[in-house]
Amino acid sequence: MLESLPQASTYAADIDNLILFIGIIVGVWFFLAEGIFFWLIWKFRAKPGEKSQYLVGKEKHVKQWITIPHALVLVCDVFIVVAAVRVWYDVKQQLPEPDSTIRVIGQQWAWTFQHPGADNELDTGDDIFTVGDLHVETEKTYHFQLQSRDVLHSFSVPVFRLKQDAIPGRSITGWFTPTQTGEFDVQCAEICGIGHGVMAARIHIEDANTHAAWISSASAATTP
Amino acid sequence: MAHARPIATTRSATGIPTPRLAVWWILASEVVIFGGLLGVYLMHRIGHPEWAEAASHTQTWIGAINTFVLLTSSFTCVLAHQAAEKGNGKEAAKLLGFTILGALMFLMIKSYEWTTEILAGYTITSNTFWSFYYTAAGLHALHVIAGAIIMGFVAVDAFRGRELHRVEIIGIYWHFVDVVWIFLFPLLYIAK
Amino acid sequence: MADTVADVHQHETHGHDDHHHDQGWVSKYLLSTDHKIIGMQYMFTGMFMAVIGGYMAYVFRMQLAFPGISVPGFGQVSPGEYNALITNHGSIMIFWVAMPVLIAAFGNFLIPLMIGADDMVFPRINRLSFQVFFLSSVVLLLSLFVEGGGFGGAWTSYPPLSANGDYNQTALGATLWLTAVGLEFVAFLLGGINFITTLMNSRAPGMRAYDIPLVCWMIVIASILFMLSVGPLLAGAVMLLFDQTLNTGFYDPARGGDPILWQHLFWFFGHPEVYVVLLPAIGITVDVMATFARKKIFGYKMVLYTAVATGVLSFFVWAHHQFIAGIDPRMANVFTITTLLISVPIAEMLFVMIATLYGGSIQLTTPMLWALSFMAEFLIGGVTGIFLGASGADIYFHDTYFVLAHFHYTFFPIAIIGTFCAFTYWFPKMFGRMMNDTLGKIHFWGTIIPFNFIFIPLFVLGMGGQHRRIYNFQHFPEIAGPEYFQLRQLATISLLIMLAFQLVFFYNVIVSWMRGEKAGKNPWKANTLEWSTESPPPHGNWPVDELPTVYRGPYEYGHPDREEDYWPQHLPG
Amino acid sequence: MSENNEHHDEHGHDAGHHVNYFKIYVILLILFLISVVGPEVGEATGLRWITLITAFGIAVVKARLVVNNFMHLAWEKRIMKWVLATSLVLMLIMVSGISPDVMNHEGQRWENIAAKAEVERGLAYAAGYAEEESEAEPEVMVAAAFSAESSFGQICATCHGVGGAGDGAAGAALNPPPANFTDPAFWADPARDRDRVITVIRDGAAAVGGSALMAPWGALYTEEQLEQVADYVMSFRPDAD
Repeated sequence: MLESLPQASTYAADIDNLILFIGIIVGVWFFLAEGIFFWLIWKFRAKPGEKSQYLVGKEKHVKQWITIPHALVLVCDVFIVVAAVRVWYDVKQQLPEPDSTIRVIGQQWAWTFQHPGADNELDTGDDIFTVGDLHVETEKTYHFQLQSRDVLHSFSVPVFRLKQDAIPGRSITGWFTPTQTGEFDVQCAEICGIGHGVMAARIHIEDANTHAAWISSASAATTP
Repeated sequence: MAHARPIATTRSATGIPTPRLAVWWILASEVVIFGGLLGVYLMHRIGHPEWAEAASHTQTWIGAINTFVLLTSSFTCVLAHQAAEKGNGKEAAKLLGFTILGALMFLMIKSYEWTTEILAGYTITSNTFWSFYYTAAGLHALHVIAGAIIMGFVAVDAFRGRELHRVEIIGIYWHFVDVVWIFLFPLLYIAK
Repeated sequence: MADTVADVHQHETHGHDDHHHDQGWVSKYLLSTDHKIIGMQYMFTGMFMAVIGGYMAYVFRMQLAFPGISVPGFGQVSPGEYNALITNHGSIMIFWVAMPVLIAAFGNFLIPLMIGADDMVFPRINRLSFQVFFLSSVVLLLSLFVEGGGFGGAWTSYPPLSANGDYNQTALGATLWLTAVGLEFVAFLLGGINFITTLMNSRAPGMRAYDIPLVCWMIVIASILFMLSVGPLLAGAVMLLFDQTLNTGFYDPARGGDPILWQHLFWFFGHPEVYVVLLPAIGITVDVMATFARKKIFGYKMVLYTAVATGVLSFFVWAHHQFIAGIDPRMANVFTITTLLISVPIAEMLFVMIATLYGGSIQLTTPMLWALSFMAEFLIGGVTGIFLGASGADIYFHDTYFVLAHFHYTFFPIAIIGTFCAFTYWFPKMFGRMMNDTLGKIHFWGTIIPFNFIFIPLFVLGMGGQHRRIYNFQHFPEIAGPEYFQLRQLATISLLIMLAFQLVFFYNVIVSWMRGEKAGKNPWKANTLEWSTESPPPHGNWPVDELPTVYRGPYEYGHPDREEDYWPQHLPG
Repeated sequence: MSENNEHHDEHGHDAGHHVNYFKIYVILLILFLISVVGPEVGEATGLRWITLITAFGIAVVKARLVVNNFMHLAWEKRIMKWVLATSLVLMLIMVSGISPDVMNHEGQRWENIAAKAEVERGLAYAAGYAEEESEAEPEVMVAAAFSAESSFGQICATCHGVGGAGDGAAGAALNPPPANFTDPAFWADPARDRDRVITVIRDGAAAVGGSALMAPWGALYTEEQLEQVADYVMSFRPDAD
């Protein structure tokens, strides 16, 4: 069902490919193991008059049947670790130069988004606050500062493949670059009380013109 | 109650008598309880230099007296074990009595200390240093109380010359309570 | 050594007889210090709790598939009730079902019998352990009915939500829940010390370390893991309790505390806890597989060492539950490596299981079907765990239904399949009668097939971005479409079918208990010591002067020097 | 009892070690004195390492003495030493895994604002700025110029709706539902005056017998700001002009 979700950020495809990569590796192991397993059950089913074999599993050439797959598992693990850490580094550790910075504030049970407004700087008079609607421009790199007012929340944007918990008292910085216009879900993915199920928001990814138009209309609305 | 001891209890495949084996395992689980709490405290303490100010309001000399009391009670406790090994139950009971007296003294001093601190306005909610202070010392005091009560039963048995091996078991536990205090003392009182 | 034991026997003969007659029902079944009775008490309490946990699953699955309907037997589910249901479902299934049944019930029942002892080393501490556990169950059930309802902050109980009644609106429920969990930990610490010392000290003469059946080893390794990991959480739970009741600020960021701290303490315990319940289940299945494949385990020491390695490694992996919880991202790399490393010993255990079948003479009895299905189903849980342990993929999967399906594919084989496997295998020993095999197989297929149809749809939903602990998805347009609803309904209907088939099990238990075929000492022709005594074993397990002596390992099946294909441990020669 | 006999046999291993308990006790007392005096010296001379060594180094030595001689771990079977050592090592692992997040107040791409503020406040207080003690203004996280309307929009509107009609996104799940300020029936109760609105915002609705779902927000506002927000709420009143 993953393929039905649009890949709307620069790293969405990386994460999907990582999942596919792991899927192929573990898939091979899985079907191999289950295949051998069921074949053995069928092959060595009890037959009247036939006694089971006495295998201790101590001789080296017998033990190989365990030690070789064992080593192969380790090799596969190395590949998976390398692939996973590369994606992780890209999404969570490095921080590309931003075109703009927004602030995302979770509280019971809504998301408040602080947009930088026309001057593209946070914490100035023309900041635009919205509840439940995040407006970003496509092909621009955003930093977000994630905060929480009360309990833990988790800022989850499935189409970006992005998720990060918000912790009261802390400010956590992350980044994304939208690549596709449209309107998508923002979820809270960490239980935050009885309203957790309604803590939804929408992200509006707009092209440059629409976004500029939104900024001017929103500024006009909030600063009389 | 006449409770038959199962044969299982009398076996000793490791060479360590079962009760002593059990008390070591209990101590291992206590090490992680206190270790967890003190480890967490230590991390906070290093991260919060401002706690030095709060820590300066603890009464070092009271803590020091209590350290002395516990060390001495540990000493009498180990002497009780020595007496029990020689089969002298009455002597062991007497020495255990001294140890219990030490525990009571420790608790009395502790209550005096807490009373003055609470009256001075330093309660468990004053700040997180004080929360840790009362939690860690309180958890330790609970162990002191539990140890003293069990020791009372052991002493009564020992006086009648029964179950003398238990003197060693409660002793090991008691020394552990002492060791925990040896670390609590510098952590809560001395480090400023 | 042998002399000493003989002396002791004579000395103790008298004591046991004294103890045995003139017991009322209460002192025999409620206040007994007999390890078998205590095991039963744990098992029936655990099964009772499992029924409650299953009922909760039924209620919230109904709400998810048919939002807003009045669930038969419950009524309409409010968001607060929904949170309380999922929280307590999780807590009950792990702390009050998996642990008491797998570790406490079978540990109590099996360890003395399998090592040839007459009881646990501390029978009264054992009884105390059950009493504390029982108290904890009562407190937990009480917490569901207090003002404000049961605690609804998820079984992980992350503060600040759990620490403050203003946030969770169930202040009393949260405190009672925490108290219940704390009592439960104390009960298992007491029980664990008993298991460990019993295994270490009270083995039958002649039983060396490598002659101990794996299931005993596994239960003891699990107890050690539990003991060494739970301490910091106990300290943390006291701190959380103070936050809730005394208004301290251990987890309150505005007062110098740190909410992340609880997550670390919780998972420092919580991850080893997974292996605490996994290892006994593996021990059970390995034992059953050896018996019914009539094969020696392919590498006894390998299983044992990998279990120890898993245990050790499990202390290094806890933060993979917190990749995106706000920990320093550099630490995630360390924990990704350790997490994937743990797949090596686990894979090795499964390989050993597969290899054990080679050359066997496999009898597909009901317990064997359960054991084989454990391997087949647990593998799915295992391989999907790789996705979650890989930090990069976890960014997407964290807290989705993928995680949920993954850990149900591990916990269901552990707690449910493992329990049924052990229960059907040792039922003759426990009650002296055989279970009906046909009914057992109907129950088996009626459980396994719907089980897969519950959780495979949930994998798909998780891939689609459906996240956990939401009582109604209507507010999230992307996951509220009809294809999502069909999958949810499929899962729910499968659950209903699975629950219905459990009635077959209970019917089977009652009928077999009353009128089953008499089992005899050793119906499965198995090797381990418990099969050398009567079924059910008398008080003291063996006549006092006939406690067994051990001459060989527990898995000598199909030995070429012997006509029969099994060679019990206690037979000389 | 046979058990005692066996027990004493088992005990043979430390019979050969006649520990002079009194000697150990005296050494412990001497170490104890050092651990009390040392830190005083350290503080007087300003040499921090003296404090650390005498306080914690000595504690380790003392603990070793007690464990080895009083608890007889020195003569115990090796396995128990391993078990206890393991439990200590596990604590080290735990601390090293947790400390990057809990001990530090910032790291890669995160910052613990609350803890830093707490440290700063505490240090300033310790440095003798007594006036800081008088309830240092709790930090409002969004440090923009205050306006009652935008504050209502950010905080209250999640449940009460931007227009005050009780139709905020988060309010839909609540029972009882959030108050609708545009409903004349709501204001029909004469008790609902401006003071009461202020009280409810500051202390939560539970303070006046209402639902606990309306949380106390007093920490976010100064008294003056509270009044402004209350006035803004009152402005939704249908009969307000």
